[in-house]
Amino acid sequence: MIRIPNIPESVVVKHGPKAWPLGLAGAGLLIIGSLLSWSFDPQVLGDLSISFNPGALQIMAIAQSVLAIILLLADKGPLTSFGEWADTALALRALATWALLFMALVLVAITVEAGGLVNIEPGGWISFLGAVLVFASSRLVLPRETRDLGHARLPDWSEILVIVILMAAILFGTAFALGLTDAWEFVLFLMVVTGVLITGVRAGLLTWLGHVTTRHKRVLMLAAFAVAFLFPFTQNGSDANMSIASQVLIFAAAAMGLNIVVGLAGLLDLGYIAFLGAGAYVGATMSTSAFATIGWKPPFIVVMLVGGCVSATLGLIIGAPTLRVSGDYLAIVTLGFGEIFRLTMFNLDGNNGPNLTHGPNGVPAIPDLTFGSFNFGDTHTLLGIPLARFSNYYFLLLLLIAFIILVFSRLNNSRIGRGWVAIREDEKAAEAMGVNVFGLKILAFVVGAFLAGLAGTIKAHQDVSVTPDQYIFLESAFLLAAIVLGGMGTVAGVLIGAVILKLLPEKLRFFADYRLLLFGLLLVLMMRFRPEGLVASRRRQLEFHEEDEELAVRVEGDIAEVVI
Amino acid sequence: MGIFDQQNLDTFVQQLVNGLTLGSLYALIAVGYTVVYGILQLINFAHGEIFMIGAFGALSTSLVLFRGQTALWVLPFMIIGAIIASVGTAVLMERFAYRPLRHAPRLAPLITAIGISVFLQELVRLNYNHVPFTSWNPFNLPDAKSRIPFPQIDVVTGPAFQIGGVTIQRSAIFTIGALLMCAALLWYFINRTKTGRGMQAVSQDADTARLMGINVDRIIVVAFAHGAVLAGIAGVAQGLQNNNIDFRMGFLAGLKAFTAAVLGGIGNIQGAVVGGLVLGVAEGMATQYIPGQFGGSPWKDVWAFVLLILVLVFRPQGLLGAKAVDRA
Amino acid sequence: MTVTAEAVGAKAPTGVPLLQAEGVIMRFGGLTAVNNVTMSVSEGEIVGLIGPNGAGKTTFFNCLTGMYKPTEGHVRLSGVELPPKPRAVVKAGMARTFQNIRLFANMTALENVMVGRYCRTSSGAFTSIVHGPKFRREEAETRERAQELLDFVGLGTSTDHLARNMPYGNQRRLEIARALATDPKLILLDEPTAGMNPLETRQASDLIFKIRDSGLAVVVIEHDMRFIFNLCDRVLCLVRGETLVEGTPDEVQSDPRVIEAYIGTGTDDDDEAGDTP
Amino acid sequence: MTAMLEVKDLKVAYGKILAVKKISFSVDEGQVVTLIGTNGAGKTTTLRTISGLIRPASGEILFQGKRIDATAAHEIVIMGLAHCPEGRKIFPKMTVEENLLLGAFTRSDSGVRADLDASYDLFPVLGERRSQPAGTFSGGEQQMLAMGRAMMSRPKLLMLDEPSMGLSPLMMKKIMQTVKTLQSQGTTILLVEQNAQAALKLADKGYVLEVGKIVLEGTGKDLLVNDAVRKAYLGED
Repeated sequence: MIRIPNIPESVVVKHGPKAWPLGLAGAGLLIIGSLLSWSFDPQVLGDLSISFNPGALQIMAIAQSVLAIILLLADKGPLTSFGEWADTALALRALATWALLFMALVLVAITVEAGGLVNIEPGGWISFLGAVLVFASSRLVLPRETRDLGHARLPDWSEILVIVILMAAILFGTAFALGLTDAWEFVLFLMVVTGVLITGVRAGLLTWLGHVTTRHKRVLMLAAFAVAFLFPFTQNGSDANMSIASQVLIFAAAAMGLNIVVGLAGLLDLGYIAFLGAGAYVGATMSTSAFATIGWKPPFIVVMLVGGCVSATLGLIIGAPTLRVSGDYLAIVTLGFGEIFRLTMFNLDGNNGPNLTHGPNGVPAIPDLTFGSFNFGDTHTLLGIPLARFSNYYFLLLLLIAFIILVFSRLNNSRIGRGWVAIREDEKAAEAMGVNVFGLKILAFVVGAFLAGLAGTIKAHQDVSVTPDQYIFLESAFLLAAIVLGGMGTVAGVLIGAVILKLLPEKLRFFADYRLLLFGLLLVLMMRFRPEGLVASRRRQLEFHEEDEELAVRVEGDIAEVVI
Repeated sequence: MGIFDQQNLDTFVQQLVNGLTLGSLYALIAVGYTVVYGILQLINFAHGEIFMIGAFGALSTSLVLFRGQTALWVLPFMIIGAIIASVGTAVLMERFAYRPLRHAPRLAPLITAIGISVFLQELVRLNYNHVPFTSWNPFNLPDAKSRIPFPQIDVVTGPAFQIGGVTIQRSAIFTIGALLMCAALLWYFINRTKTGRGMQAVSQDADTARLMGINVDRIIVVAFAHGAVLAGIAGVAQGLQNNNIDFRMGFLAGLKAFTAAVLGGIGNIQGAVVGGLVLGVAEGMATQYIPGQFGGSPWKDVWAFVLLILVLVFRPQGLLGAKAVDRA
Repeated sequence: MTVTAEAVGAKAPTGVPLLQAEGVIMRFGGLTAVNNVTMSVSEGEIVGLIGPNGAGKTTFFNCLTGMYKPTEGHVRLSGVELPPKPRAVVKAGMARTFQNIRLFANMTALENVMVGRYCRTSSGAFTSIVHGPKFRREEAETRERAQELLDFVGLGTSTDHLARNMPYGNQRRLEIARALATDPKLILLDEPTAGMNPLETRQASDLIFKIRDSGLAVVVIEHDMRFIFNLCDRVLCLVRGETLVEGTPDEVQSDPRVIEAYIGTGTDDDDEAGDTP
Repeated sequence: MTAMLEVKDLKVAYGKILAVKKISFSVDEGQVVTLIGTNGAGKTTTLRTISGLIRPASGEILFQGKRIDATAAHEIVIMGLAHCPEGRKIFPKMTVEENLLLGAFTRSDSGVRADLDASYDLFPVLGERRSQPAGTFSGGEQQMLAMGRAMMSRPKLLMLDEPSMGLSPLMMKKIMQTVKTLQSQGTTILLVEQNAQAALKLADKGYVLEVGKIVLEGTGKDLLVNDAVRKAYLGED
């Protein structure tokens, strides 16, 4: 977090009254500057060289200044009633800091990309000056007493409207972000998003949103699915982003299955990718590929079930040692199983054992799925918008994810889920209270494996080929990281984690080489500073902060809420 | 043709020697897992990387200071270089990644360890031959993205000895010798010095050890450092044996060494040595004697993992560990 | 002392044997922690287990509840031999609490008790996922019964409190409620008043009488002599893993062997005399 | 008489919840001072803070006039303050003698051997079983070992946390007698007990803790006859 030393009180008191006009002027300058040209060179950062035709970055700058104006007006002016609830001063400080950073980085980017400071047009400087003024004003705004926004309630319809608007913002934000092809633009966009999020946190809005979404869980789920469903329609038939999106979904599906094992049952599985692999190999070897080694070619739905069951059987085998092994040792056992799976797939090439998998070459040329006359490889047009191959897989995977979420949350909120929490808390005591510890652990492995197996069969067709090197330990670590990053035991967390871990590397090609390095660092830093993940399950948060009594008191109500 | 004819016996002894060599390497690394686990109950999953970095430390010393000379006197300097690199990494890792997690739930350090492991591998892969974010390579070091030849030392890597039908590589003698010496020194340290006794106390109850006036933080650093010294030496041994090293070498070796540590009873130093040797010999024998399609070297890692799982499931206290007595 | 068995209208023990432990021996390596202990508990009876630390009381509890498999001996509940599996023992009708409270700290009071219902419900994964009728019925019943039990132990208003946030005395009560949720015929309490002040201790004995009056048999481990002799119908004194004396509180209290090995000679006021080593 | 240990306005927090809420007390040289109170009153937390295992949120701890609230635990031991922890915490896999020698970890003088013999004199049971692993001992024997071990650092002040916990009444009396013996040999003692009766009887001074606060203080004799104490801690009506 960026900390800027506070300005001495005397200065604030003396110049405080100037903060408001100063801020408005700054925001105005920022907007005016953004409408002018920023750069002489039309080739860099999209095109920022034409006045009154703002490019993506200029739109972001304008959005930030509009937000700043809203906050200023809430502090003093027509929106003060809103200002009574939200901590506008802190929010403005956060926003202004990030906006200034944004503008500074934009100028740096232009300088670097176009080769020299001379490439910045006056518009750029005007916007920068505006950002500086907003920043200065934000330092002079005095915080004031606010009511607790966390407990504010609006009429139901308007709360639902908020959710819908939020989801729409996510939809268009994502589509917008994916449309950015320039890495600088993408990074700057992420900066804006971060800035806005922090502004929301500072204003107390995010906490409030959290409460709103728990009050309207169903609406949230529906809206989220609607957004996910609508996403392909924003892509205008382009399949490039849909390819990434369907990769993200496969990854998310597997991560969600793993989350049952790790997040709910509390068992660390370091070989989980093997379950996805088992499904994929079933899908591949039972496909109509010329290299498929199994003669039986049932309809795909049967293949899916077979894949799920083969995986589940493996889950049963891998879960069996939990009868005697737990904790770190279990993690190592699962790691061992994962490696055995990969090596076995690698070896079953006809020379070292029967030919099942074609060894390191794998099973290539897996044909696209067909349901009746619907071929997943073809482009279909719906509502005038062409939906190509990856869109088709995307919709199928969306169905699968919906199913996985259903399984996950229903199990979590049942007798079985309670049993899992009890095992996580104190295994011996759970056993002594009559909880079937071994059975529940096995169940977690089997259900998790089954779901991954289903996903795997689809993955085989989507990827066209299946090879052992797709199922190395690192992939298991990635899945685990998605859970850790997003938040153990929560659906939203894992989805966010999966998106971050799969999307960022795809969009940020320039750091492709440093991807793994940063990934390793990220894991270490997460464990150090926020081990419960970005969207933490309340209970998991407590488990990671055993000694924080205050937190326990604070979240008590939330946990009770989840129960009922 | 009897079972004990000369050729069979030679093959057997040959595999035994190979197994002991491999086992010594495992044992050297395994001690690091065991010492740290004994004190912190932490599986330092990144220990394999310490071993890898040791090998790179030795390589760098040789290339930078001695321009790849092959005289025997270079070897001690290479070992020192390896130890500096591995101990430095281990101590930094303890200080900045593990120490803040001392009271965190067990999942946190394990995931941290995975993170460190990936981070260190990538650090070496990307930045070995140049200063980060530049292409400046003052010592003209080789690119670490693929295998790098390891400098050969005349006396230690020269022609093999031939005793009857059995071939003994000189590097094997180096490895086994290194293990024997390290094990003896370590045994002396743990059982005969004050710091060693402090280590034992911390491993049983850290808070109470504090109340005895033992500086627990220091003891933990010492434990990490000890493991790293042995891993660094193992890195040199591995380089001399295989003639090359690469940034991935820590993963499998680390996993095998961990198996060895568990096999011997994790937390128990003699156990790590015995476990390493047993695992090495078992692997050698499996390569030779498991018949049919599932034998031979393609499957040897599979059998090692099967052994790991069997040990964890059926004898988690290891070969030398006694079952913990749970008193009321 | 205000609370006595009579005061809360105790029923006399019916004399039907409920729990029979015969010749239980538990050895760890060369160490014999429990040596040939025999104990029987009748319906509606409160039996106390006393003895110095390390006498094997908790180990004996662990043998009864299937946490340890006794080296030798039998444990029968209502005449049926109990297998050495905690889960089976709970199912058969014997529940316990722990010496060092072992609640599910990050669950609410209600959830803790609901976990206790686990062995009396049977909704599987499938019905849980489809929210079948059985699932709905069992969930509602579980919740209702759990709330009843919280009311019973006097925690009716702490339903949504996290176990870790509750005061120590309430945690002990919650542990008892959780054990009761398994519908036991017999409940084993391991030092239920450890760390309590005299007032809380009295409340604890009231609760135990109340449990007995609801038809359960109770076995209690305690160090507090006053508590145990006031509460129990019968007392066993274990020393070094063996039964030293068994009898009514009065008999045990005045037994010279117990005084010598456990209580010590003299009144509370001597500390000048004695055998300073 | 100067205070050997002085605790001023001590606050200790877990997260942001205070376990010890601004307490002050002192222990004079040669005295036995006791802190009594029920579970959760903050007694153990107080001792662990004094010996440096926990850092205080605020307040001062002075030992022989020097501030030790920011000093590392192992350095506090060297200064002459020993802490015999709750639940004994002997090293179970080590022998009696090894345990005792660890007690003298901070010392390098030649008197260790003599002190070892002194421990065996004080607790003959330990002498008889000096080469047995301590984990096989009974609770009372372990308590003796823990006390002997703490004495091996030649402390000026010995803090005992619940020495009577889980012991038979008989063994408890023995332990309390030992406390008196140690005092007569010149060790200052800070005793934390739940067994108020036994503790107050031998204490020169006593403090009563309730949920993190000192609610009463006085000489041991005064507290023994104090009405509130009799009701709440001695179980008398």
